[in-house]
Amino acid sequence: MSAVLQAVLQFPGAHSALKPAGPQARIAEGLWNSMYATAIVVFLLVMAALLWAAFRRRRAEEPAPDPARERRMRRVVAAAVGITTIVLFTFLVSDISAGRAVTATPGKDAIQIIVTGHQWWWEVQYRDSVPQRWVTTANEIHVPVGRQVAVELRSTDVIHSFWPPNLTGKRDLIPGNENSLWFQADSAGVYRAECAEYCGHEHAKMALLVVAQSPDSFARWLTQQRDTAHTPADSLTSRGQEVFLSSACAMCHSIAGTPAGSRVGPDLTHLAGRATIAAGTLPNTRGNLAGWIVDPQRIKPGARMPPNQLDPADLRALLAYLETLR
Amino acid sequence: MSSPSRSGCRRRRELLAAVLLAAALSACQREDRRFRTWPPAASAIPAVRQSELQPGPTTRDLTVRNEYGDNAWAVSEGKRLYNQFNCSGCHFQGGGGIGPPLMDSQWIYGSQPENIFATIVEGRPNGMPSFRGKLGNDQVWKLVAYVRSMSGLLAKDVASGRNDDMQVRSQEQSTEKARPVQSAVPPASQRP
Amino acid sequence: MSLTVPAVPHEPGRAPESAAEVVGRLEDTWRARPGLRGWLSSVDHKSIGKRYIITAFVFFLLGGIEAAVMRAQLARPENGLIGPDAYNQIFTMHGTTMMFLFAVPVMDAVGLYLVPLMIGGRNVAFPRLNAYGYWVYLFGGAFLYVMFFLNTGPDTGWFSYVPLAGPEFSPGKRVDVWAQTVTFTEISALVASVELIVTIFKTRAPGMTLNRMPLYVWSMLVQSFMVLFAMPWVASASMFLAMDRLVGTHFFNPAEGGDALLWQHLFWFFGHPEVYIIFVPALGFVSSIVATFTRRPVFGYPAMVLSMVATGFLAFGLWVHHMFVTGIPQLGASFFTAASMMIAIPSGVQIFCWIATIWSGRPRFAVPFLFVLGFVALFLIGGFTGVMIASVPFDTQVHDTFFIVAHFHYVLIGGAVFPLFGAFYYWFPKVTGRMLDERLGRWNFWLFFIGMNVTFFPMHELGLLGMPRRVYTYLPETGWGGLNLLASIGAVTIAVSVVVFLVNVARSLRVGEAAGANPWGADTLEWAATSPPRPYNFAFTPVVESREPMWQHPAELPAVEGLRTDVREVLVTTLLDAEPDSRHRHPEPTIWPLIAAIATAVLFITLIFTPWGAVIGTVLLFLAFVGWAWPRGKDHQEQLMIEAES
Amino acid sequence: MTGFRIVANVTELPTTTFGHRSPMWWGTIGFIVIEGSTLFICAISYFYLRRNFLNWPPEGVFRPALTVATVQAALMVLSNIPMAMVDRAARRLDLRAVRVGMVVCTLLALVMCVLRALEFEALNVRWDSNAYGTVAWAVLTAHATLLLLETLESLVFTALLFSPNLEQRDLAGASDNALYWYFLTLVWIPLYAIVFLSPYVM
Repeated sequence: MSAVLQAVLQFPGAHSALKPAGPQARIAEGLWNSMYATAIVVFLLVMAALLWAAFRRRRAEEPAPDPARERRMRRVVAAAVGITTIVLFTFLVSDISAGRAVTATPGKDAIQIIVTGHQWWWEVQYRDSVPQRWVTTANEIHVPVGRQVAVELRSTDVIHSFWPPNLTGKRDLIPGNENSLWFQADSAGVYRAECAEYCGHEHAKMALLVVAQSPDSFARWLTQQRDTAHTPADSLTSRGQEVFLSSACAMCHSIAGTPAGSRVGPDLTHLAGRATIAAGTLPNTRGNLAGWIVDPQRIKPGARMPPNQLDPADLRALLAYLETLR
Repeated sequence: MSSPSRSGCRRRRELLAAVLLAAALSACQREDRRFRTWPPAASAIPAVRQSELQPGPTTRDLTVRNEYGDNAWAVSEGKRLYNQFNCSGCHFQGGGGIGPPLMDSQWIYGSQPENIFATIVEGRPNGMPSFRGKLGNDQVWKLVAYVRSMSGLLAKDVASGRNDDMQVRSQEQSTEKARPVQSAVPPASQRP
Repeated sequence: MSLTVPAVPHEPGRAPESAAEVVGRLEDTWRARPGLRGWLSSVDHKSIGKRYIITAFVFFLLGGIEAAVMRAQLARPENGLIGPDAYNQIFTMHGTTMMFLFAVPVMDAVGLYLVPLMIGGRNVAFPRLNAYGYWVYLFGGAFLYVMFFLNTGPDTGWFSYVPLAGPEFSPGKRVDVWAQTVTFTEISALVASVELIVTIFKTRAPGMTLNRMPLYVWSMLVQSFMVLFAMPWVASASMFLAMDRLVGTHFFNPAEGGDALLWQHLFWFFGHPEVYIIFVPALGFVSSIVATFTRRPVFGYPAMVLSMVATGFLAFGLWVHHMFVTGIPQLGASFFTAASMMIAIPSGVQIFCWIATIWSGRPRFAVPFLFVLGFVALFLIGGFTGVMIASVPFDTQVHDTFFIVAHFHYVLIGGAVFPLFGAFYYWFPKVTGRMLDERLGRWNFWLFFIGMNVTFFPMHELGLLGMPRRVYTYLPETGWGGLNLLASIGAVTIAVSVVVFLVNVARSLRVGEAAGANPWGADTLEWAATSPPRPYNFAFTPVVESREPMWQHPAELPAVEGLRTDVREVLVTTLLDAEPDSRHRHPEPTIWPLIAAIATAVLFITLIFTPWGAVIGTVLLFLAFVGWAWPRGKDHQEQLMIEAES
Repeated sequence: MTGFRIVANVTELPTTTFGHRSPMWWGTIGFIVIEGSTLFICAISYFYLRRNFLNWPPEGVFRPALTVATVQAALMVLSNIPMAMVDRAARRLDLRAVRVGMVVCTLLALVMCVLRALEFEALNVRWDSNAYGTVAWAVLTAHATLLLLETLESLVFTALLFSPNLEQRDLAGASDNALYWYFLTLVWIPLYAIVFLSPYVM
């Protein structure tokens, strides 16, 4: 049924438990398919029995409780309960074995990522034995296809939940309790993860993209992310950097290679390389960026980004500068 | 048409309506989450006088009313900003250290909202930096509201509860109101 | 100076009083007091029960309006009807209203109305406590809604997870309002459960052994025990939360050794049984309706009773399945998976028994029976998804998505609200003396049934397609718009069906066909009373000799005489075999329960604003209970006796 | 309407019953279950939060002082003797003995309330210092609330015993009150062990 509905309604599949692209999601989908099929069969059987019981043709004068018939009914009911128990037990066994497979610990060569939930955005950090090579980004995870990714989940404020349905089930980010999960993308693509635990005003607009790419391009991406931001080359962008550093921007955001180093909001060192802004809410275009900077509360009411009334020229310069942060 | 008893009844009803409305408005003010509107007072930085001398006839300044002082959400936002912008780096959690304490009754540059606003925006000698241009007026007013709550200057149902942090001071909503006193320097006991 | 048992006013060999005489004196003794004050001091389980039902239904309508607003907002992507702040308050109000102010209270309310009638009693065991429970509930609900209209409605969900609901992330008084409302409703639910347990244990008609109790009475007994063991958890949890928020305790502050997961354990240890607390009475409705409309006793009485009891026990072993994504160890999770699947077995037993009953009976397709058939279909779907989400790997996919929203609406609307509507149609003639209209009833049923499926079936799909719960909007690119629009159209259908029901009630109250004492030809004792019943329920306490007393003796019930008629007196029987054991004084109508409830409300509401509220409230409450407990000395017979002896 | 056929007469039945024959006794059991659960939940929370600490009490916090609390615990156990006497006297409808016993027990309850106030001091920690303090206060406060309510109830009931409006069936109330008292005082023993003794062993 779901396949039919999907075909009719043309859903995109970047955020769907029914289009698995990783081992755990595939196991969950397998469970769903088998349970769904069983449920349909059982539902039809029980409803048929009910409707037959209700509407069957009756002889004019049937004796009400007839002992022999009651005994027969007892046998039928007992058999039905027995079958129910067997079906449930089968579910239980298959579920437990599936659970084992899903929670198996990741291998040693898994990529380690730390995801920290904030109201209402995701901080992402790739650690390395050399602290200078740490990479901090936001609202976007890049992973190589076919390799396990171990994610450490933390929260600095309230409970969030990390959930890329195409790849794996969700896991909560609970302050004071460290959690972790792992996943693996089997095919290249962009998968969406929505926050799945109610976390306040903008719970609806707290998404993250998982970009699965070939190992080569992932390696290139990671190297590039380790760079600090380029020094502005022309007068417009250097004016933009000045605006950034002298206005409220620098109070919350950091750009590696500049004095801006605050960790309150997302790291912007490679902002222009990301696909979205405002935690998966808007495509990262110049117009959207301008709207977000000037009046963020129209887009995400309650978000922590304050409105910025910039002089039009300054805004233009700032945008030009931000666009250089590849 | 309107007999005395009926008009009396109506008056009572009006009175009731007025009381209910007042209750509603006060609750609204405490509970509002205004994401986009700014308090009127935030439209311009009030010029707070640094000197007693003034030209022409002696006039008094209009006190600026910070509506965020009646709004629990704005106060808690102020508390968040206080920690995020590292006010606690100098003032700690109100007990003072490098900067003067904020949870006592002693005020060097005045306890009125506009005084605190000026202190944050203009900065003060001996270490208080100026945040002009770094913060939106809106954020400053939230900070002002929170700073006042630290010494019990706001209503208790507006002031914040404890944070999910280490316990270093009793929560703002349990702080007894301390009558503000003008003082040139912090009292000796709290000087570092 | 020891006291002796008083001489009983009994003359051996006296001719039995005529029934008319007894009824005349009972009418005098049990008459309701006139005027507003009389109304406020009523302790009759029927008037309290009716108020309770109507109040709960008003909350159902309010919760429904909130649901409609949410469906309007979600009908299309990036809708600007309401913003996140309003939406969050509304979805919290919807959940809180439906769970705490509608579902549990309405089940208690119907039970408090019906149980004494069904067991042949005159009233509940503690009538004043009953009145107190109602007033506390009314004040709690009214308080929540007044605060909501003052923009102080809670906005952290009906589950109020910390730290979001804690002092740092929920400033102001919104969550305190939630916590106190919960406390109010817990008090009333606990009071009702003690009330029902003791009523069922001690005031059954002579001869109604446990083995002859109607299945509905069994269901209320199981439900009451569940309330007794489940509600203290949420009452304690909400108290902890209030303390964290008001006086700065650290129950849930990880930095000082508190724990956010403690809240979830406490909440769900209540929250899971809560679902069954709502569902088990519905099983009782279904059994009553099935028996009456198939004209035979429900098949497998012992199996039905045992499966209800088993449901009651198992319900306490499932709470962790609400926490599968918090990172609990796999072995523990497997235990809860097993328990969650096992609870489907008793439900299966019941459904099979009902089908057997229907098969071997002679069904009449009146509206109550239609609602039962609808119940079976919807509850099956809810039950299947329930078994699915007991599986950890699958649950991690659909947890906190619209799949869960679909699941529990199938369970709660299909499993509890459909039987409840069936019960409304079934017992309406008993309560009002008039029948509800069948034709409108059919419209009501079919619109509700279709609307329910159109609203909630697409939500399964939405959940699998990744739509999380509790979102005030969604982006157009997600592609969730079509199914959401469909769900919103279904919500309109449900709203229309509820309007049809209201019209039906309003019309039938005025021009409905007059119902006799037993319009459906049913089997249980409440149908022996007049419709509506007199304040004393039965002129004589009936004696029960089988599970279906009204089928056994349709014309003339055996009964006992000898209870005093000059004062309110009720018969107390033994727990297991219901043998007559003692005569028990029934309190007169009194205003004190209302005053005590006002004092309780003052205590809880002022506590939000000042710790002194505890002192003020306790003093008021103390005064109220002194007034309540102080004897009025109405009955000289007993009093003189004790004075003579001392 | 269905008619009635009289098959028995209940006039001879008593109007005053004790123990499980009385509905009020069952009501009291119901409230004992509710309040017992509440105390149990506080105790569970105590052990749940214990897991978050290396030391218990956490470093820098003194252990609770034992003197007052131990006296209190002993008093609670011993108070069951006069209360059991009240219970028995009520069952044999001995009004004078019930009066004397209830006066004694009410005075004992007042003493316990005073001791309880001192016990809070003896915890040596504030409720808002850390989760240890919080949960210790919670256990103590939950029980203190019940103690306070029971004291007030005993006061009212004792006054009632001297009222001219007293009826025979009110004596059954003395028995139910005794049942609640047994619960209230005996449940304190494990709670005392948890709050005051366990910091010395955990």
